[in-house]
Amino acid sequence: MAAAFRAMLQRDLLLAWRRRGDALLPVLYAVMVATLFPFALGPEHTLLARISGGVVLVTVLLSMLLSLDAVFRGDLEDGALEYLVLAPQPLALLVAARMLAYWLVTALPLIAVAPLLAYMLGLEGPAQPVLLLALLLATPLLALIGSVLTALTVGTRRSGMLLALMLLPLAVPIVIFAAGAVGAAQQGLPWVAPVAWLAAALALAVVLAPLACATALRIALDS
Amino acid sequence: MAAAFRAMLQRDLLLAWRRRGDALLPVLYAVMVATLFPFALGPEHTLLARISGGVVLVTVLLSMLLSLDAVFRGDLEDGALEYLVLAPQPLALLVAARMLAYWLVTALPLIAVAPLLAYMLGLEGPAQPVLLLALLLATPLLALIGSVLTALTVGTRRSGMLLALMLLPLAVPIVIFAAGAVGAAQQGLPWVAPVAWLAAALALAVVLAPLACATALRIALDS
Amino acid sequence: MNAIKLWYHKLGSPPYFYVFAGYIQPWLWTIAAMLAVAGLYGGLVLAPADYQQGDAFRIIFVHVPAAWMSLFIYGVMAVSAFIAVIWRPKMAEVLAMESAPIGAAFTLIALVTGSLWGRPTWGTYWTWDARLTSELVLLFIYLGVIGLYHAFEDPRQGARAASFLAMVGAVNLPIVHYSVVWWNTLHQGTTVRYFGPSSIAPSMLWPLLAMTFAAKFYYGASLMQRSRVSLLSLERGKDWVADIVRREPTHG
Amino acid sequence: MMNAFPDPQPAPIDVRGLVYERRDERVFGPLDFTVEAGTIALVEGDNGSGKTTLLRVIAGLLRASAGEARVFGSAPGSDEARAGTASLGHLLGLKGDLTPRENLHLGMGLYGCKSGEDPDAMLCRVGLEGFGDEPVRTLSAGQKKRTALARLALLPARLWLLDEPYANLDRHGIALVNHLLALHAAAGGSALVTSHGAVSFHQGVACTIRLTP
Amino acid sequence: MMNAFPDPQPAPIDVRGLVYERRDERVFGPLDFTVEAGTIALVEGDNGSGKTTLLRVIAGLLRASAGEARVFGSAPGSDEARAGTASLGHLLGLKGDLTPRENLHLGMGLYGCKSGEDPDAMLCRVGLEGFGDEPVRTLSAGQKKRTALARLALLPARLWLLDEPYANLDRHGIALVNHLLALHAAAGGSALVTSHGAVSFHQGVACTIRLTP
Amino acid sequence: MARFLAMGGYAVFVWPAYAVFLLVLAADVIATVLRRRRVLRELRSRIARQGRRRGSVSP
Ligand code: HEM
Ligand SMILES: Nc1ncnc2c1ncn2[C@@H]1O[C@H](COP(=O)(O)OP(=O)(O)OP(=O)(O)O)[C@@H](O)[C@H]1O
Ligand SMILES: Nc1ncnc2c1ncn2[C@@H]1O[C@H](COP(=O)(O)OP(=O)(O)OP(=O)(O)O)[C@@H](O)[C@H]1O
Ligand SMILES: [Mg+2]
Ligand SMILES: [Mg+2]
Repeated sequence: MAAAFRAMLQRDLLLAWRRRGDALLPVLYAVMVATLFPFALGPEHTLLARISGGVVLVTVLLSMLLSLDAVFRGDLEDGALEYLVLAPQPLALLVAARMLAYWLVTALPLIAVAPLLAYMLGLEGPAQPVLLLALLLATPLLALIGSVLTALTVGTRRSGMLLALMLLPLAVPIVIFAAGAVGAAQQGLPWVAPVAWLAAALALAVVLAPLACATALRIALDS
Repeated sequence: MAAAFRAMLQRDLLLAWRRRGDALLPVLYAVMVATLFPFALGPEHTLLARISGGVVLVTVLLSMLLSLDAVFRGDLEDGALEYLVLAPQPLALLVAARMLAYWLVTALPLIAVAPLLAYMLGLEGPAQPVLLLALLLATPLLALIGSVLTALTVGTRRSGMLLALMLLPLAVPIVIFAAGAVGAAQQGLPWVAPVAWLAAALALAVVLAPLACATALRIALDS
Repeated sequence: MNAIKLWYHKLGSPPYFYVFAGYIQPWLWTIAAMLAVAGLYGGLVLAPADYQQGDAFRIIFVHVPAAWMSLFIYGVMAVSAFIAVIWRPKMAEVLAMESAPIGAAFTLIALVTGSLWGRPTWGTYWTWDARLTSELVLLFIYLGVIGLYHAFEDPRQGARAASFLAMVGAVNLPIVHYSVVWWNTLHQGTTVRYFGPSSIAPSMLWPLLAMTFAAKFYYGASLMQRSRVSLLSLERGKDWVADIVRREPTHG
Repeated sequence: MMNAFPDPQPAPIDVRGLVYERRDERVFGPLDFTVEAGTIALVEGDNGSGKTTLLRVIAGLLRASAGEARVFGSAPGSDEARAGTASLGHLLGLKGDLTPRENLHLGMGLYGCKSGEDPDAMLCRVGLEGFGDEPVRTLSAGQKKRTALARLALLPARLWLLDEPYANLDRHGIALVNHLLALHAAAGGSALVTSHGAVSFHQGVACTIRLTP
Repeated sequence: MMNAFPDPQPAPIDVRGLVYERRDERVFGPLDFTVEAGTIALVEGDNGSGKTTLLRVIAGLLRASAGEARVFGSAPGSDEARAGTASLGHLLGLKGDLTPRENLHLGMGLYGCKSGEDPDAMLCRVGLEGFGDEPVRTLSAGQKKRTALARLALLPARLWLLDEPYANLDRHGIALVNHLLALHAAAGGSALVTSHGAVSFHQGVACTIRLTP
Repeated sequence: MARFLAMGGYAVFVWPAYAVFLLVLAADVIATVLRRRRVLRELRSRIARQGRRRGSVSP
């Protein structure tokens, strides 16, 4: 079992490495959305600083969303997904490896660049580490929930739009808690409670999401 | 020639009709992005009203972006694109039909819903028609430029990310002019100049983009 | 127990359900219409104007039943979705999937009537308050379920996938209901209680209850009607459907 | 490079010293052959010998590295060449959301239609009666191939470029392809057909181009 | 529905009254057959007769509408069934960005490896020496198929489900498939193979399942 | 009657609310009726087509 997990993780990281240009694209996308905002709103410093935390969070979320529908698309198109479902290993295990690889490849670079974006938009010092913490909890949560929904749409040949439709309602609470923590920190208020909620949700999702995802994949492929 | 244009347009509209659920999705996506912002920023009315024009523009832009990489993807995957390139009709003509269909199907519903979004975010009365005008000019411009770039990325099997990377720099001026017009109208200043610039750019793009797109497709397929 | 089991199995069979639904449907429509007429008369004509809100309060008779139905229908849908995913009976899939559009309709009504009510009372059509937003999210979840269902070629597969989504989305229900408790909102708290005294005048209460039950019966009637159509297209290869099609030549 | 006195009816395909190299590695060697009107030419070769690549060069999708190919006397991919050519590749180019009938109408809108042909009759001829109104997506592999063959047979093109037309077809389907090819040749059309040799067209093959990897 | 006294070695495939319906339309009728260890069974039928569908039901990707299928005595798709089965469908499941060698290693990581087999030797046996380190994306249709065959032959599965293994292969490739099947049967393995009858496996076919549309 | 229609000055809010209530539910019912007709029409042509397909089985 551990061997299968390792083989799967290795495969995904290798594939990502073969397309390492792609891994940079969400980051560039985030940088550019963050750049567009000052243009759209005018370069007014206090206004920008006020909304900076929220804009960075929404930007990171949208960037992840853009690449989320590719989580299983490649494997579906070349038929690899069916071979995974038919493999003698528990599907949830393989799916967990896929999710981990996805987070490592997509979210980590975004998290690395987020402080820079926040600084560009004028986020003040004490809120910076809270933003980082919020991202570290919110991105895996999004990746996990998003993968489950992506798995549901796998059989449908629809664009990422359906995914966005289903994901955003579930993403709303995540954004609320994460932005709440950052906003509280910006105003010098206590920010532990929302972060604790995020952590609890993450712990739950880590256990349940791979199982749910495996179920969703089986449902989606059975046509 | 007119027959081929009509056949192509009819095909695309028919395909869109078969998937009419999909046509609604960009709209829903825009609605939801607009919903996320108040959460990320806190429901402060004056702040939201101040940024509403910019947020709606960026939202519409992002929604179009999300569906843009599907402009030729379907035709590439089932091989139809090669048959179009090999057809005895001028490729630019067929591509123009494709672009028109894309704008009708994707942008029109977005334009229809934009005033509602702007209202939800608190955009005031006189700026509303200017927003509509700006969108009517900016969305076809984006669709035309975006299609050319999409055509260039067609051979690369990359996700929409590469496209976003190339499109955003070109989108920045569009956003600046459109947001400039809306912002000016919001403050009661004259807003005709930026709109005129957008119109001029659109006129140019309508002539050149199909030709550029046809060339880009030929380049992208020759591997 | 045995009677219930028998009933379950009988109703679980599509041809039987089709006949059963066709039989009770007119009753449901009639009761719903009668209750609605009584409720509308009581609410629009008999009930006196509110001393604070004047006649604007009369929106309550459409807003509150619709808002309750939006939650109630989701609950019904989630339960049948659960059954559909675990045991896969066809009827549970049909009921879950046909509930979704009705629920979405009531959610839309609650949103629109609520914001029409909000303008005179709060001075705005829309604010980003927890109750309002979670209701909007509920609409999106309904739309997601409907969209996912139609995204699949095979309706049964689509029904299972969408049922799964409906189960996951059920976490939003308590958020809508308790939002007025958990966050301090503009929206008012619970005023009508099933148990214990309600803080509402009887002249307002009975039309409200009449409208509420009218909405419930409407849901039942519409669900029966929709399920019948859905069964026809789902079971299109079966003989009983062919019989019905042959027997009903006039219906268009 | 053009003849000073071009013949009045240039051959459908005329290839002189054609070479295709991918990253300076030769995919197929210098080839010389002519396909005359009314004849069928076979391209034979093992897996990976460059059959698909050759067809794409002649269609004008890839550019030859050396030598010259002429299609109806013009360069591959030029307007004149495209006007007389129809191809069928590994990918069929059918829209899965449209029905076979709609797909045929689309093809006729883009390429024109051979006079005296009717899409519905053609669907029957390729063995798809009753499937004209199902989405192509739900057809089996062989049924999709038959739809593509129907489209091909409707177009007014004089030159067919067919890449493995037999793949995924059952015995009736193989006979159908051979029948369509024979009719096409009898009407003065010509075709370039790839095959592995296991199944292929036999009657009246004018020339066979063997590729070696 | 299980036997009170299950036999010590349940047959690789045992099918009783199996029916598959799509939207209440029958795709294939009630089927009864058994595939014993060490034998090869053919599924024959014209285009659209349901061969692919049957294989997917037995693999556990689709759920039968009526009747019962048992794979090694368990339900299709169950852990026991999956542990002994390997399939090859219309889509090959190879990652185009990885090389054939990497694809083989991945398959072995997920499915395990037959003892005494070596990926590099296997690549040579299927005729891909020299292509082990090219990305699969750049291989020709037949070369991809050979890579998939190499992966199949490496896995420890006792039951093979092969959908049109001959498509896209040249004559050597067809001989290769037959050779692999013969070896597999000789080692006590069994297989269910679809074919159109134009090309297929002949020596020692234990049973032929004919599907009619 | 005019006073009733004026709704104490809140007519612009009250009547649209009731109208939305009734119209949305009416749309729900009408959509189902139309769908029923469409399904029946499809079923009828399907039955006819199947008769034809069964009549013309290839050798
Ligand atoms: C867009 C705006 C609004 C939305 C989305 C909305 C939503 C809802 C929902 C979902 C419920 C049901 C809650 C539950 O059963 O747990 C509800 C109940 C109710 N709403 Fe609203 N509402 C809105 C505006 C208003 C306004 C403006 C008023 C009056 C000032 C109002 C008065 C009520 C009342 C009295 C109830 C019944 C509370 C109870 O007893 O449970 N609503 N609303
Ligand atoms: N896009 C590509 N990039 C690099 N090499 C390629 C590419 N496409 C094909 N090749 C190589 O070119 C050679 C010829 O390929 P081609 O597809 O023309 O073969 P084929 O004769 O059609 O084979 P098959 O019978 O298997 O379809 C093969 O060795 C293949 O590996
Ligand atoms: N996803 C689907 N939805 C609806 N119908 C389908 C679907 N897939 C296949 N069918 C239909 O089911 C029947 C059997 O298809 P199947 O793919 O099993 O045939 P096959 O025997 O493999 O044919 P071929 O030899 O052409 O590959 C066909 O009539 C086909 O149209
Ligand atoms: Mg080839
Ligand atoms: Mg098949």
